[in-house]
Amino acid sequence: MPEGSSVTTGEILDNRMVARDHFLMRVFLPLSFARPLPGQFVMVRDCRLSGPLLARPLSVFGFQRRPDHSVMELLYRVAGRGTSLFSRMKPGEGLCVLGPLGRGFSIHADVKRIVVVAGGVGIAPLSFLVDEGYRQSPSLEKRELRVYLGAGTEELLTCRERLSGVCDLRICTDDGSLGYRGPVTGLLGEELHEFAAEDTAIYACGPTAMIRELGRLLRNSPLRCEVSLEERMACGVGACLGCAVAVQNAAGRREYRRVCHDGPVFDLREMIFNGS
Amino acid sequence: MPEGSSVTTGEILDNRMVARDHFLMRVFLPLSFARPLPGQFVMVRDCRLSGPLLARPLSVFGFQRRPDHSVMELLYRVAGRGTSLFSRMKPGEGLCVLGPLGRGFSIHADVKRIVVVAGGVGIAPLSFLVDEGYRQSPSLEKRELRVYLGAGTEELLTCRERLSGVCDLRICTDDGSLGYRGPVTGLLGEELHEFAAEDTAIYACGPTAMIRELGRLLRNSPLRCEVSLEERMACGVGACLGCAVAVQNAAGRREYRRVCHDGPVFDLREMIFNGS
Amino acid sequence: MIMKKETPGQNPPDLTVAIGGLVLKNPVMTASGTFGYGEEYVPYCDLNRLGAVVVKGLSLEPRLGNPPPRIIETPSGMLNAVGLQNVGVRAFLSEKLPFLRRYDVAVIANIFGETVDQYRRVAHILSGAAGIHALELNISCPNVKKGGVAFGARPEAAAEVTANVRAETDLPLIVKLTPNVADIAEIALAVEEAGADGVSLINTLTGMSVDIEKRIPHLANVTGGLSGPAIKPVALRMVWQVVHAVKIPVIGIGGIMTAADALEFLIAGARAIQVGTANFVRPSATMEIIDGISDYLTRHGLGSIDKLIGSLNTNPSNGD
Amino acid sequence: MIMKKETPGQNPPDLTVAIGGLVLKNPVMTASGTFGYGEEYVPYCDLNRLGAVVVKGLSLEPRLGNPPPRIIETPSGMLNAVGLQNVGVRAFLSEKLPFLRRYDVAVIANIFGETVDQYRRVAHILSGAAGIHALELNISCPNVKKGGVAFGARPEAAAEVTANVRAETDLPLIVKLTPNVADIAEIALAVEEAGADGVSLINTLTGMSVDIEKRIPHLANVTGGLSGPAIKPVALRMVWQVVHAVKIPVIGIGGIMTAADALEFLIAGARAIQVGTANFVRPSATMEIIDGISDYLTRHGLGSIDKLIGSLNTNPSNGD
Ligand SMILES: Cc1cc2nc3c(=O)[nH]c(=O)nc-3n(C[C@H](O)[C@H](O)[C@H](O)COP(=O)(O)OP(=O)(O)OC[C@H]3O[C@@H](n4cnc5c(N)ncnc54)[C@H](O)[C@@H]3O)c2cc1C
Ligand SMILES: Cc1cc2nc3c(=O)[nH]c(=O)nc-3n(C[C@H](O)[C@H](O)[C@H](O)COP(=O)(O)OP(=O)(O)OC[C@H]3O[C@@H](n4cnc5c(N)ncnc54)[C@H](O)[C@@H]3O)c2cc1C
Ligand SMILES: Cc1cc2nc3c(=O)[nH]c(=O)nc-3n(C[C@H](O)[C@H](O)[C@H](O)COP(=O)(O)O)c2cc1C
Ligand SMILES: Cc1cc2nc3c(=O)[nH]c(=O)nc-3n(C[C@H](O)[C@H](O)[C@H](O)COP(=O)(O)O)c2cc1C
Ligand code: FES
Ligand code: FES
Repeated sequence: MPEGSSVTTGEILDNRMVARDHFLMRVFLPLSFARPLPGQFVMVRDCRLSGPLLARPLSVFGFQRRPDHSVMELLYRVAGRGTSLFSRMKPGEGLCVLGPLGRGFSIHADVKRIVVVAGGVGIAPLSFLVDEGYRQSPSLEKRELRVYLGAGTEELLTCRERLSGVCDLRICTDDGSLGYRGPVTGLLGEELHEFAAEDTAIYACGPTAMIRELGRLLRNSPLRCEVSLEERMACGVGACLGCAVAVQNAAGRREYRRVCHDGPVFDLREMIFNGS
Repeated sequence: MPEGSSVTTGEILDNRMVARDHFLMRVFLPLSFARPLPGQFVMVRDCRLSGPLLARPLSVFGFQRRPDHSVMELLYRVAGRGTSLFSRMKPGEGLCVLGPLGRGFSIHADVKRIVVVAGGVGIAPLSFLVDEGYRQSPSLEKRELRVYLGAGTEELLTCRERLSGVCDLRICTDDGSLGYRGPVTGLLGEELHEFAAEDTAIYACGPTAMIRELGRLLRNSPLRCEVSLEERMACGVGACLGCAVAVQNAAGRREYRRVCHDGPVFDLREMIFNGS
Repeated sequence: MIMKKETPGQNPPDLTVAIGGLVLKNPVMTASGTFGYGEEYVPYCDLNRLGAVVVKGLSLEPRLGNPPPRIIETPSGMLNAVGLQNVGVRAFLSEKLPFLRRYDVAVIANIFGETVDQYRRVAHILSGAAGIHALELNISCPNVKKGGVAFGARPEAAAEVTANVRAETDLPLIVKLTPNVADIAEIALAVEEAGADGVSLINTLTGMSVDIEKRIPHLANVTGGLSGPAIKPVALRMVWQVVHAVKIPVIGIGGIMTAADALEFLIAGARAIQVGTANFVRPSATMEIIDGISDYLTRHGLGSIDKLIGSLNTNPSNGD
Repeated sequence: MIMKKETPGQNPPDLTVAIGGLVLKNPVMTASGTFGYGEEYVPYCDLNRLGAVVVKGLSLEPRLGNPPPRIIETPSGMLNAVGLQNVGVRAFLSEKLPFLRRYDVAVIANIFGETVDQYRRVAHILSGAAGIHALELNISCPNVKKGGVAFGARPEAAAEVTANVRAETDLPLIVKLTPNVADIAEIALAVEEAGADGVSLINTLTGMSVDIEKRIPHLANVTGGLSGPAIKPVALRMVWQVVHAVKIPVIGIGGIMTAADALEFLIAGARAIQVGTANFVRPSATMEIIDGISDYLTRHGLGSIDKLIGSLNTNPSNGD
């Protein structure tokens, strides 16, 4: 378990729709809640236990420390029963938060060029990476930051304001309603030749199909790429072995890692994709 | 099933604590919801299906018809998971209402003296009986109306304002914090000699122990007494046979009746009590 | 969640299914013991739209049933120990069936006996009556002392009662199986060989609940039958196993609350489904389920339910 | 709901229980497979306060486990098909046990084999190691192709594996039973006769869940084990049946989320209980359960838990 993880009762400060099916929740937390690293996540549930049995994993999207408390931001898409219940929670209600959990993104000192590839709500951990890892540290100001942000259609896009101005933002929509017409991996593929392995790091999060396509794109490329994965979780702390993902270990053999504990961030090169 | 029963989505108008553990909920209903008779009940649940599986039976405590809608009042005591969830529901939220259900109290034209015996939240259907059956019909104004209202202690008493003025109210508390010290059946027993079988009808609702004691008190008395019973319910409409209560049928044989469909109001004389 | 997507001008999908010789307008039935004799739900539910109504279990003589309390809620489920209280098969025919016959709906009589002979006699009486479309043999009720589950737990006993009733009736014969066994497929095979036209499963799982304050069981009968969403995963697994073991139609039962639940069973291979506890929670559940199945087929471009039944792909080459 | 009522100056009730030769400071253990090897829960839970930690099932050789997806939520429960992924018994001893030995808690090793011989060899290796307080034989895991449930479903097979392990070890021996049988008491009796010091039950009920949009099973393994509150009524019924069938201690497992749930099992006769799925939902569940049991005993004036265990009155002469 990561340092300083705990079970905490947070209080919802606000919870509003920011795009079709997408909500931004701000949660008041005591200072005892440890500062999360970009890429880490929390397991959350309605404190009243009236919803689904299991907590749901959500990436930390933002985190601000105040003199006497902290505020955590969560960006989520309504995908099913749990998230739909979250979307109906009101300010003042209690949110049970387990975390911060997992292994976040590696932040490299030698990197000049940061390339972020986000599909849909996959922007959540990446936006926090931009915030914490790169934007807020002044010594890193001169880095180039490019963000490929994709969604099905314009209405589903989030974080445009947050990101524009702080990075070179390239928007892609499947239907071409804004920016490049096609998946993020399409535009990335066209522009991949601009990046050199020595000074570039790629960070990605998004639907499985996107991660798989990224794997294909970078198969023969020396570019380093870290991906944040999603898998159904029960415990979030490495105990249930429910969130297995197949990787190739150092000896080249297939084995299962726990997304919650060994990830959620993995080196793209370790991944074994389904059907292969 | 009673005439005009339906499944309706009501909207909570307000829902506030009126005594320790006791809440009064007012529900907005469309005019399609049939006018309930005193003693009838409704099966209610949170429309979001986030609570317990089964709806909970609650007696109609009040009902007002307005030009374009109706308002139903429910008085409930927090007893467990379902009612505790009700107590946290907020104005504007949807309440699924199945009803009105069951057979209510019989209202006799020849009766001069109405005696109501209520233990705890058992006052709910009885207060509605007072409202609808007797208080509101002007031709019956001259009837004598006596209400024995009992509770563990003063703080648990409800309906005092509603009833005082319209009836001869006799309060009993187990600890003597207000009125007679002891159970309602204690005071009733002392005053039973005041009533004559020809012109009196007794209506009762309360905990099983109270109903049993009433059975004992009236065993050799010719006084007519109707009691509203409680039993765990699943369907509320007579289909599941879950809410059985043992009665003696006309032939003197033991059989089971459905509280939801054959009751909840029964003639006290039919009842067979546990352990007998 | 199933969204209604209107495709104007398109024909509604064909929902007809057949169980033995019995053709149903759609695969949605009400489960025995959860829908009374139909009357109780008339204000909330259009009986004419149902695939079939399975009535409360009938025995040769009227039965008093178990003492209360008979039910208790459990997490996502309920326990019941009604004990097969019923008016008896003759009173059913004279007092209850005439009402049901007013509707254009298949009536399936669920029957129960303490001995093979009782099963046989109930079946005989019902076979002579007009307006009964099929029999469902309850060899799986856990809440009675004699009979019931005793027949359902062993393949030989299950086959014996099935064969005896088979000899007595020409009505389509469905045998309802208990989940309280190690290998339900074995029992299903035995009753198929003994002449059943279909099997329905599952009946309730035996369970218990304790009142910790009084230190007594919540049910007077101590144990009861668990039904509702809690048992759905077990029911679905058993249906899937039985579908792969027998050739006769399988009717899926257990925790079906919504069209999505019903679709899980149909995709796993059930030819029809029964809705039980859901009737208590939402009396219009069956109506919503019929509409939901129809919408799903339309949305997926499936013209008939046959295309859906058993379409589960258990070996997806490229899932995620 | 259990209210904390402080009775100053009163001694806390005695929670000690014994399973075979093993004395536990309280009856609350963590269930195998739901608490990792203990480490994972250290930030949330004081291991020193637990009655025992039952570690994830151990096999002779490391096991890869099943492909994902391995879990899916169901109404008030979850299905898992982890497939007994584990580091193997030797790596457990060298890499995991030393950590647990830092705590003052009984460690129970849950073991699993594909053959009787494998069970025997795992038991042998563990018996030689310091810091193992008891063995729990998993003859009930439904998520593996060979072994596991095959041993748990038939009394003869269950007795055989028990007797073989018994011959190999002096450690207290608990046999964990599967609920996927017709008569669990029969299996419990068989393992008691074969030398078990206790039985624990239930393991998961086999279940299934279907993704209706993709028409594939939600689990790559198709079926999985159902755990959580949904199964509590079934677990409690089986515990009650087994308590009346055997003389050895019974450990209750299945859907225990709160002290109230644990108390139901204890009142029904379980000597101890295990908390599984609840750890995922509230990592501090075991701590709250220990406190809750203690408060209940105090509130009811019971000085020791022995007074509570098996105190269920199934024949209340004068209910409510
Ligand atoms: C480490 C991690 C971080 C995540 N961060 C975010 C985030 O910041 N914002 C966000 O919107 N979502 C995030 N997710 C996904 C989110 O957890 C799921 O969408 C959510 O659990 C779905 O729950 P539900 O009850 O609404 O849907 P369900 O009804 O449980 O399922 C709806 C659909 O979502 C899929 N699903 C269920 N659980 C997961 C899961 N754990 N991961 C992926 N898919 C799942 C199901 O297979 C199904 O197709 C994250 C997941 C992980 C593992
Ligand atoms: C016809 C009828 C009318 C009723 N009217 C009212 C009313 O107007 N106001 C009110 O406060 N209560 C009323 N009740 C009782 C009310 O239904 C129960 O208190 C409620 O269902 C408890 O639900 P719960 O989930 O809060 O408690 P649970 O957690 O289900 O149970 C808590 C306790 O209440 C008992 N209980 C559960 N269900 C019932 C039930 N149906 N009847 C009696 N006891 C039960 C349980 O045995 C347990 O001891 C009525 C009951 C019936 C049958
Ligand atoms: C209150 C109640 C009474 C029942 N009575 C019968 C019965 O008489 N005969 C029978 O075969 N099944 C009976 N059942 C079982 C149901 O028909 C059904 O098999 C079971 O409830 C599982 O389905 P469900 O989860 O949809 O309720 C009864 C179930 C309940 C809840
Ligand atoms: C994810 C998971 C993994 C499990 N692994 C094991 C195991 O390795 N060995 C075992 O005997 N039981 C295993 N079980 C079963 C539990 O120990 C327990 O018997 C079951 O989950 C019922 O208890 P619960 O409802 O409290 O979870 C596992 C359960 C779960 C949920
Ligand atoms: S969610 Fe339990 S191990 Fe990852
Ligand atoms: S609650 Fe179903 S018959 Fe009364």
